[in-house]
Amino acid sequence: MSGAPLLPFLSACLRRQLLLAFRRPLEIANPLLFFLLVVMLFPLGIGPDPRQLAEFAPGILWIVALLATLLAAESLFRVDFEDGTLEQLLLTPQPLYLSCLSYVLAHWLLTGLPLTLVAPLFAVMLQLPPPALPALMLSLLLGTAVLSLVGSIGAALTVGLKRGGLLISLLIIPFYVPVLIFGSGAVQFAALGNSAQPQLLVLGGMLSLAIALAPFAIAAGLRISVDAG
Amino acid sequence: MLCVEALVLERGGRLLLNDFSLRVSAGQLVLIEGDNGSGKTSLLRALAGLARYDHTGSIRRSAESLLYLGHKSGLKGLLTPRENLAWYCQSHSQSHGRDQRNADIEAALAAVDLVGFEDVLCHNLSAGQQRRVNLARLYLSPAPLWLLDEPFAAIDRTGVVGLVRTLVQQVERGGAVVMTSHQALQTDHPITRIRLGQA
Amino acid sequence: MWSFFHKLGSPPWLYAISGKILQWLLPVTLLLLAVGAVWGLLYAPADFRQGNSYRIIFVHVPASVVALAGYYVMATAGAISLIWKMKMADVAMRSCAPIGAALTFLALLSGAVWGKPTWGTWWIWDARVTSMLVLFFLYVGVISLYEAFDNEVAAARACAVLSLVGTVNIPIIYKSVDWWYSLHQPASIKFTEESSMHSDMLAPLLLMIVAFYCLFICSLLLYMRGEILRREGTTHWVRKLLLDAGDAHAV
Amino acid sequence: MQFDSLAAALAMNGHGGYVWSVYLIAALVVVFLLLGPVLRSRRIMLERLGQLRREQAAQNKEVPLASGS
Repeated sequence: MSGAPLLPFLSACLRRQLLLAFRRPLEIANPLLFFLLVVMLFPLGIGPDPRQLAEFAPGILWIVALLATLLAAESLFRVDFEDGTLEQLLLTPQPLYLSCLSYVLAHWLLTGLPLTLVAPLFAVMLQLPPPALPALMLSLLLGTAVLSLVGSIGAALTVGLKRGGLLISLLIIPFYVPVLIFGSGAVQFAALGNSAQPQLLVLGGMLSLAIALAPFAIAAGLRISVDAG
Repeated sequence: MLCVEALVLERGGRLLLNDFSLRVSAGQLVLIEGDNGSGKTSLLRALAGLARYDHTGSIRRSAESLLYLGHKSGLKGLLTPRENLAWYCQSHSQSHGRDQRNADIEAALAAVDLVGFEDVLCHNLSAGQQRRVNLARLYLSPAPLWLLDEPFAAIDRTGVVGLVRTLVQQVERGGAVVMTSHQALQTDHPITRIRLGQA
Repeated sequence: MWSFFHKLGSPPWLYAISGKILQWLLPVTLLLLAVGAVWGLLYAPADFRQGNSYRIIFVHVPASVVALAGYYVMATAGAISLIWKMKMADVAMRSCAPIGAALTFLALLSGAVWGKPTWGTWWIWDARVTSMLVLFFLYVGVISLYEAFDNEVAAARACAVLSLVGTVNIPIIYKSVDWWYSLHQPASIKFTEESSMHSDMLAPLLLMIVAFYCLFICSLLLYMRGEILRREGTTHWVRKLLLDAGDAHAV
Repeated sequence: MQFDSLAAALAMNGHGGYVWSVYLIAALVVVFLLLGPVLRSRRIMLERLGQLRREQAAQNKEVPLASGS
């Protein structure tokens, strides 16, 4: 018996994930609302002074995007684990690498991409200098994809645990450090009028590495979680 | 088709099976019996390859693909029966065209008496109907080996009769079925019974 | 070679051989630690810029180095456990985590105390200290993940996957933290300037690094022995061992 | 020896408090790393030994009963 051609399987998997997401449209808005809420907290916490906000804006935007992705990743496999579709997925003759990749891709399309698209709005609210906007969007575009891939590893490892909640943050945030450094670094460079190309290239490198390796770790994590559950 | 040797199965520090052996060949209908907690579900999960950590010994399957129905439905509540089954077909490598697939799904849903419910979201269906959507996989699966955990749960008498006929057909065309059930299995086909007791 | 590997997987053999190794490694470790500490504290020359406070280096650097190496030991054990399903590799991995966390903690604390006389503050976001903090969380993550699983085999597998992800990530984390630090704070005084270190300072430092490696091995073996006893508690050889020991104790 | 007296070695030109406290903490960590696992093994051994003793006692009690019946 031969496996189905890989590309149609990937697209079928992706379409299914997106269809499921669009049956609950409000949940798609959750990460964005979270993003907006936390962005609102910063001026309240550190004062409305535009210069100060402008200085902190790259860091704030990146940290909030990071937390929003992490929170969304936490529940990535939860429903599938509970209703048994995950164990059925493990039994299909398809390469698990592709299934995992499609899960992450769907997750990114529903969180990272919208975040990237609305980020300029929040950047203006935080007084980020306009020349930094392209760097902000590009760094988020690349960076949130890495965050989704790495976050999914944590989600896969903790999906079967009853007390998963905070654990995934503990496991995953250390791995987010390089993305945060180069992501916010790119925006800071651009805000000072320099080229952010080196940082974006590094982020691109991280993304390539993550695409190549993370799905294997996710697949291994899912097998372990289904086994223990 | 399935060869188990010297299987030692533990769950939560309790020994369920000790030195268990089983050989299932084509055309065999195997019924695993035992009290609650005797390890039927754990055994089936181990046979399916879903649980690998709580057993030692060898489990070999010659069949590449298998069909496993467990306690969890494996259905997405937010998808319709038709969509759920289409995904099942797509992920299990049927490469014939879309029309053929749709026709197959229609036939499978008709076989489990769900005509008219094809496009209702699964979480709006009753437990018994969801169970039947799940069982519709039996009519779509090309897998030679079926591992069924309590397939008759939440199914009425007439449904059970139809199901048993399907199982016998599967066995007669050269497949094999390993299943657990609390209900008696009424068929003329010879059944291999395996009783799990206290190890 | 293969038979050696096979032996490594056998709990009674490992238990016996680790006992023999510890018999001489433990005194050697303690001696090295004592000599290194006295040398570093009293005999190494004072640094011309930092004065005597630099003597913290003889604790801080060895602890950091071995804590980092410990993570790789843990990940290697994890990889062996994933590939060959060797139970003793699980035991080793499980035992590495608390040791590594303790050493990372020591490195962090000594870094903080060092910061006070050097920069006038208890905490400075120096590249090395920041990386150590991340490493500490990596260890804590492995320990908490292990504790969160009920099934011990699954716990070991999950931790092995996590520590392998960590091994890929650690160099990236270290490099990016270095880059970040050089960007924000052109270092006026670095903790360590290995190239310019006087050999009178380098010798005790190297001695302490060796001592900390020995300490790591000793502690690892001791932890593993306890873990082996716990897991193999019902087997014949442990019964015999315990009853013999118990009888000897009673007499 | 870099220091003239014990007092000078303890003071280390004002840095003594920091240096000695770090070495003290290091000593505590070393003790924790070596004594911790030993105490843990000891506890495990004693628990298991107690269990074994109880099993033996139970067996010894059973034997005369079995022969008497």
